[in-house]
Amino acid sequence: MQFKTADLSAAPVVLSIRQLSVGLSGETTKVLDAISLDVREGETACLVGESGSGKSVTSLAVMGLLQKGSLEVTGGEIVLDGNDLLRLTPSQMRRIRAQRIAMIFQEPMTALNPVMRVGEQIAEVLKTHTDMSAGDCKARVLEIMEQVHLPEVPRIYRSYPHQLSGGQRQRIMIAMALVLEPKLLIADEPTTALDVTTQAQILSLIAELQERHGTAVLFITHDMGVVAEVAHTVHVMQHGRIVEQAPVESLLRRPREDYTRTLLSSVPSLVPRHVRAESRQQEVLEVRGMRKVYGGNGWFLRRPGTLAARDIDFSVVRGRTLGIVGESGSGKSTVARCIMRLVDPTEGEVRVAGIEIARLSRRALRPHRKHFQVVFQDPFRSLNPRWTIAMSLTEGPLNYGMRYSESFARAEEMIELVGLPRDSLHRYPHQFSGGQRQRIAIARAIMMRPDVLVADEAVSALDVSVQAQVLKLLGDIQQKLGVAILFITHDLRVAAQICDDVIVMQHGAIVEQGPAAAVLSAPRHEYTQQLINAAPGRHWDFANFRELETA
Amino acid sequence: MAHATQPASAMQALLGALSLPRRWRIGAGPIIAAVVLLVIVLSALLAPLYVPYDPMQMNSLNRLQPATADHLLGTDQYGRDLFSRIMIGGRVSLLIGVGAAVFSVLVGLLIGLVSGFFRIADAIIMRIMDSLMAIPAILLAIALVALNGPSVWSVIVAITIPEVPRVVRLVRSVVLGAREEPYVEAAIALGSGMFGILWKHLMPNTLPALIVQGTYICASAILTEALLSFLGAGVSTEIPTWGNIMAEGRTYFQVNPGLIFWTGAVLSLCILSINLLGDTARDMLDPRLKKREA
Amino acid sequence: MLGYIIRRVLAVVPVMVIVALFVFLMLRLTPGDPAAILAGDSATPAQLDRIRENLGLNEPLHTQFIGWVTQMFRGDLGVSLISKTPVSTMIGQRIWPTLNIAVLTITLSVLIAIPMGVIAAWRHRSWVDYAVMTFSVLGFSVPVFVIGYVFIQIFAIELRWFPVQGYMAPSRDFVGFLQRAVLPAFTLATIYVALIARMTRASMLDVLGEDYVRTARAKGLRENVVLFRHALRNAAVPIMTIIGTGFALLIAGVVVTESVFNIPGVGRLTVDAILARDYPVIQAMILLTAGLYVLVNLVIDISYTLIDPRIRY
Amino acid sequence: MSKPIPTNAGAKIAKWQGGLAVAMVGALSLPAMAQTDADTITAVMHSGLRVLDPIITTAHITRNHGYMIYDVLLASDEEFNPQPQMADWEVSDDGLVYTFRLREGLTFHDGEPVTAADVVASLQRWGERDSGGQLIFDVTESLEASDDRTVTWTLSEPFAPLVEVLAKQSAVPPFIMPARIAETSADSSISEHIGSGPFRFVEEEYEPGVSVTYERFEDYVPREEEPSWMAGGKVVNVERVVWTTMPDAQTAVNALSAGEIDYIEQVQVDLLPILESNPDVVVETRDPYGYQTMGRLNFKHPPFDDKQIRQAALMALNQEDVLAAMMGDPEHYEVCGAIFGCNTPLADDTGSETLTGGGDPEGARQLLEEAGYDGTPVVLMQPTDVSSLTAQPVVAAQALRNAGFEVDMQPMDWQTLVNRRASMSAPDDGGWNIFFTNWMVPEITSPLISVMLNGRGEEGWFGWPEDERLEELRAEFIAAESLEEQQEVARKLQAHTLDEVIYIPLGQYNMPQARRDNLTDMIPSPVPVFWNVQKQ
Repeated sequence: MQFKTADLSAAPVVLSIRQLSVGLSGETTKVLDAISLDVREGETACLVGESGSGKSVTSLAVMGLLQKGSLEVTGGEIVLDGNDLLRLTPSQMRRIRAQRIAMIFQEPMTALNPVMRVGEQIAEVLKTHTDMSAGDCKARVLEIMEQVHLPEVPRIYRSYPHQLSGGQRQRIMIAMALVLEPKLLIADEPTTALDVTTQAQILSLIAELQERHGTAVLFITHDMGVVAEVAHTVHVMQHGRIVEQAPVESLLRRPREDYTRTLLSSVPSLVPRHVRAESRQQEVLEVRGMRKVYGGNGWFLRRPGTLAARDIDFSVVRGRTLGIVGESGSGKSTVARCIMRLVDPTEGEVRVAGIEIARLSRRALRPHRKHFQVVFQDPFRSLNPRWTIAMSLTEGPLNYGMRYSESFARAEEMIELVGLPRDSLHRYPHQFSGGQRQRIAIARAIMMRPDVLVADEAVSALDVSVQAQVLKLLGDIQQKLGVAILFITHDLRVAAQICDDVIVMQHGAIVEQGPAAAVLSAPRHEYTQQLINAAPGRHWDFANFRELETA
Repeated sequence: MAHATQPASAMQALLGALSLPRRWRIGAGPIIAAVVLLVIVLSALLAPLYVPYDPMQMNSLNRLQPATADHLLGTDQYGRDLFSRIMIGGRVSLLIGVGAAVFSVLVGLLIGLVSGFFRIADAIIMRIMDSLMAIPAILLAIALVALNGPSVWSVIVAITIPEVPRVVRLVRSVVLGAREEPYVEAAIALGSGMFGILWKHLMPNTLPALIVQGTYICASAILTEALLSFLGAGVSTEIPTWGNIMAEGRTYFQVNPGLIFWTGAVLSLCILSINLLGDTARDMLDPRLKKREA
Repeated sequence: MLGYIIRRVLAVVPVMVIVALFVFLMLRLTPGDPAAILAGDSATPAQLDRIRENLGLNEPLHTQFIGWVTQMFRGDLGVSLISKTPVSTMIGQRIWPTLNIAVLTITLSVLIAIPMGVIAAWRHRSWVDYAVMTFSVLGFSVPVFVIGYVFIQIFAIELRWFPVQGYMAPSRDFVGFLQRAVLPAFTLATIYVALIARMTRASMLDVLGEDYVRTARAKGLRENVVLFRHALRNAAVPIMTIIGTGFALLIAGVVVTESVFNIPGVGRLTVDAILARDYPVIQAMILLTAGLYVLVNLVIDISYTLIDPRIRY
Repeated sequence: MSKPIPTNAGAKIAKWQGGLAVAMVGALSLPAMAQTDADTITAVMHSGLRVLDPIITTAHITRNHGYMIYDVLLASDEEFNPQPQMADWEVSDDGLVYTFRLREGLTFHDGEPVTAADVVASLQRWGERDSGGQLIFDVTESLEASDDRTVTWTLSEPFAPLVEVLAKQSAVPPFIMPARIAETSADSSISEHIGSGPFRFVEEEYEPGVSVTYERFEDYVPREEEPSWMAGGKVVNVERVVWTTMPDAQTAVNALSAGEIDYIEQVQVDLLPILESNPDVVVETRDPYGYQTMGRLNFKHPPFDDKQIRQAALMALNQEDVLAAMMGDPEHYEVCGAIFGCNTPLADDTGSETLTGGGDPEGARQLLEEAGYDGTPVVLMQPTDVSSLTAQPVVAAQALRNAGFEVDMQPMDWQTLVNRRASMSAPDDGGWNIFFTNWMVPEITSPLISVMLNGRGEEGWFGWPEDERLEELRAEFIAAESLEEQQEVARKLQAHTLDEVIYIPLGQYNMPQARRDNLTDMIPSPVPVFWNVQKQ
């Protein structure tokens, strides 16, 4: 593993945060509690932490963009080039932005104005802060767009954000941030919303530009892999405090604080789990020649539909986990929804516990629904907010004619099985955290004693530590109930940790299929290799604080 | 509340729908509005018990009097006591408001649920609703009152019919949105039938929006009643309503401005309160807004 | 795009057919007899029947409907039963006052309401916001004619700034038109401003929470640029929608305002026609307003594509 | 009322309004005070003009329109005496041949001269519509143009009041129009509006129900005599007369106060105080006779098919109550039991003692008992959208209930009422028992004019009394040769009408008019006319 090690102690400090505290307006709760950090010229300082740790608030405080009326700075200073930003007037601060500090955000789709051409959005920065003529402006914009390696620059200049890919949009954001060559670039989770291959490109772009301009970068992320790739120094945040600050290598090798250790230990390893013996049990889910085309019928004009999945063949046996891995748009969720019959497959067979369900009418399907259940990605939307947990849990069994007392008893059993107290049953979803809700969703699924459990990105929205717990829970449940799991994920690390077998999908088709160990350690297909190579920090074994042995 | 006694029932769904975050931030405005509305409603309901005059009793010697000790707010062109008429008139005006709100919400809910869930019905229903929406409500209402005669019920019906399409659209959009929610998909996976999902998951979802919409319809119905009366297509003047008191009084606006002013003030105050409460309800019930404030 | 417009225009056809059928049947079921209006108070039943025969009112309903629809397709709106004037002439005479006042009202409303809404959203929870919200609720709560009378009392009778009533064609005397149109337009605008300001505020509040607004601020843009160039355009779709649906509200207001200010417009024409059961006029007017409503909303729908490049059909 | 404009208004406003607003107000406000044109009269009439054919309808506004653009052969003066207008006349001694001779210089607005043929065609069309006209045509042997200027009307039997009928002011006067127009069927409206009257109809500026413009007809030759009602010289002193309608009485009053209009035909009594305080406005009674308000019972259905119960209804009512509720100020109404109107030549008040004397609920109660009234509800139709008819039903319902009637008051708009009153069905099956309406006094001054006094059952007016005696009395009236004889028959008619309760007269009232003080010399006739008027 090659870490960034340049000695920057001689480089001038660009940003110096001293004892910065931020609180909720009108309340005493501290969102940031006296944090201090420095960023030097040419340095990439990573701010790491789980959601709610205060890392984004820090970046917004530096930009002076804390939401008015809800958050306010209560103490400390933010010094940029010797000026305390907190003492500037709003119009002075406005001049600092983009010229001295620039920022890129997590969601390049939402961070760009959807109704303005991207070229104009970049040019707007120049028009606001410089006296350049329109022609010069445009030339400069085209130049910076070249620098961020955008293709067909004149065409993209005239494009709207929705006409560009995620990676291109993030490049536009970077171009916009760097067009005035600011001293400091704040990157707030700039690659989180991107596919792993795109992420790798963007990370290297940022590194390249940083090197060329000597920009100081404050890089905010939750992803230890990314940290390992980009950081010079790392600041670990928890509950609004910085708990540990260290150069990247020493932090990863020798974390001093417990929290850092836990955080690192929770990062799933890319090394596949130990191989479980091939089971001889019957196949409970079998998909043959499945194909799904969306749309394709208009009233007046027959339009071609979108081919979302084709030639899908696989099977899962009792007690084992099959992972479907792929980037966004690969068709993995379509496969899951077809199997759940939330959408109807266009062609092919789906057998669950021996019953062909692909062609059954909705009504005829209902008696068989209990055999296959699903857990969704978003823990905040997967439970009816107006129902108690008991109501959500007993809904299924009641549908199959179980008496209420009996199903309530089972609900008590299941809620304990997923590690929540019994009295949770009388509460409402909003009283639970995301991880807890995901446990409840799992409990609801296993209330039905299904043969197959489909987990559609079931841990993607969770912080790593919670993610690890939920993954463990799924494993335990599989152990106890022998359920087959179809695990849909974009995250190779997660797949490596939970799957016995893996399917890699691209453009709606399966490109590689086999035991997890084989596919992830020795990928045969070019695309699988790309995926694995792009995984940040893939040579580091975070949980054991050392290089991967196999690397 | 929902202990192991009853299976998920519509009642629970209803209660669940109303179980809101505990930290309601209610300013002074809505509380004042609630009090004002309560006073107006109670004084209208109890009016027969305390009004000093029979609101229909004419007295040609006492026409268009300004406010005096005898006649708290003066008299109208037939010498009838304005105070008594406004108080009694509130009963019918409020009845029209509440009636139109209840009917349009019920009818709209029914049609909207069907429309949001069954695609074939949807196409036809929405064309009819589009057509109804295209006809200006006030003209439709005047024609309907002309059709049925100027009774209280026909005014309620005339106000309800143009409101229904809006409720249908609202319900339909909530249903269409909620259909895609993971918890509804989970319910499908759990083997719940269409009607079960419609009734237990989707219908409760529409309630907050409907409660809010209902308050707005109530307010606008009271206002529409006034406009209909103004245009000569309202409830017969034998039954006083805020609308027809003002409609009759408009001729005498300069002789006795109280006829319009006092009635208009009570009416506006009432509608203002209802609208404020509707806004408050929306702010509390609309999760989108809540998220923004968080 | 062109395909979309054609499809949208075609979709208008069933709507208008349903409107036509609905209006026709509703009117024929309404008690009332145009012949009686025509003949006056002392006509005898036999005389009335002869007049009815002459007006074609004794034909079976479906014959009348088919006759009317074929007539409409030929572009002939028929002749008023009462005044014998061609309906197209009557509407032609009276639509301009209404349209002129309506256009003035919409212009005024948009000019007033949008800045109001934007500022309220920008200064969310400040006194400006509360003032705007209070005004917008108030605007919904006071009957249009009360506002009209209050305006007349204050501005026409007490202050004598404007005439009490009347209408002047802008082509004849533009200043005269404005003098007479200002009060009705403001009266009508009250509710419209309330509506638009409210929607602008809500929509802006949504948009101001968006990432690209934060981006715009992070670029160091001035607040007015952020608000009007970045946020408002993104908030425009719901605002446009409400302007379109509010058009129906405007029609209701016009009917009343025309009475209060004695403007010879189509609102009064329609109400009078309903009260006189002048079927051809009512039918034509309801079809016309319905068509206008549909058209306005069609134009607004299509204009979404200009505002928001993401919307493609 | 008319507060002076504060001189520093502009400065005051500037303090609280933006510059734009000030500019706008400044630019707009000053000319707002402009007065109407010096040679145009802008008049607000009691109703919008929608029907232009004065023969097909009895609507007052259309009749008024008729007097503007058409001329009549004969016209009655303020003494109710027929006078020559377009023509003078001679009667043969046997009373069977009437000869009318058109005066010189009569021209239609299209430039054609008025000929005897035009007169004949016009009279024939009128005769098909007007009830008085019908009576004359019943006894007509021939009506022809003897030459260009002479019309000869030959009767089969004498019809003494022929000239009175031709000269009548209401409801359908025989207006003279060109023959080609008068040949239109009497059941269809005419489509050209050309007369020979003192004003010309300006078609391009006509907006049905809103406004109608008349221009002085240059070629009109007025008679030499002084004007008296519709008779005498019609000298026009202004260039244009514009009639407009204002749906809102308040608006009209404000407009007159502000000088935006010149004249209001009828001012609601309650709005008078606003005008009376204005020195530039004159409020006056133009027409000394005014209106009669009345109620009509349905003879076809119980309970009013029973004479005693009809009488009970009459007894229960009290004119004073009705009139006070309608008009308020006693200065503007008059209790009057005469079916032909008070102060008219045929006036008589036999049988109206209870009506004018405060009602007799007790007597009514007794009569009801005697008649064995079984509590059948009386369906009383109440129009909700005609302001002059809203009070009567309310007051009457109260009075009838006091006398022991069951009253089912059914509100409806005037259109529904007009439709429903034509229904001969039972009251609970879409029919009715009572409704109310108003007449101008000249419309009821004679049994030949008053449509209520028709005893021909279903051929007659709504309510359909079948009453041979009534028809006999009408025939007797036609035969009467002198005023005294006519008065004698009228007394009998009065007594019979109130005894049978053919209808219930509820008294007379007046609608004052208002004008700017620079508008003078209006003729005090029931029909508002714009000749003779001066605008200074």
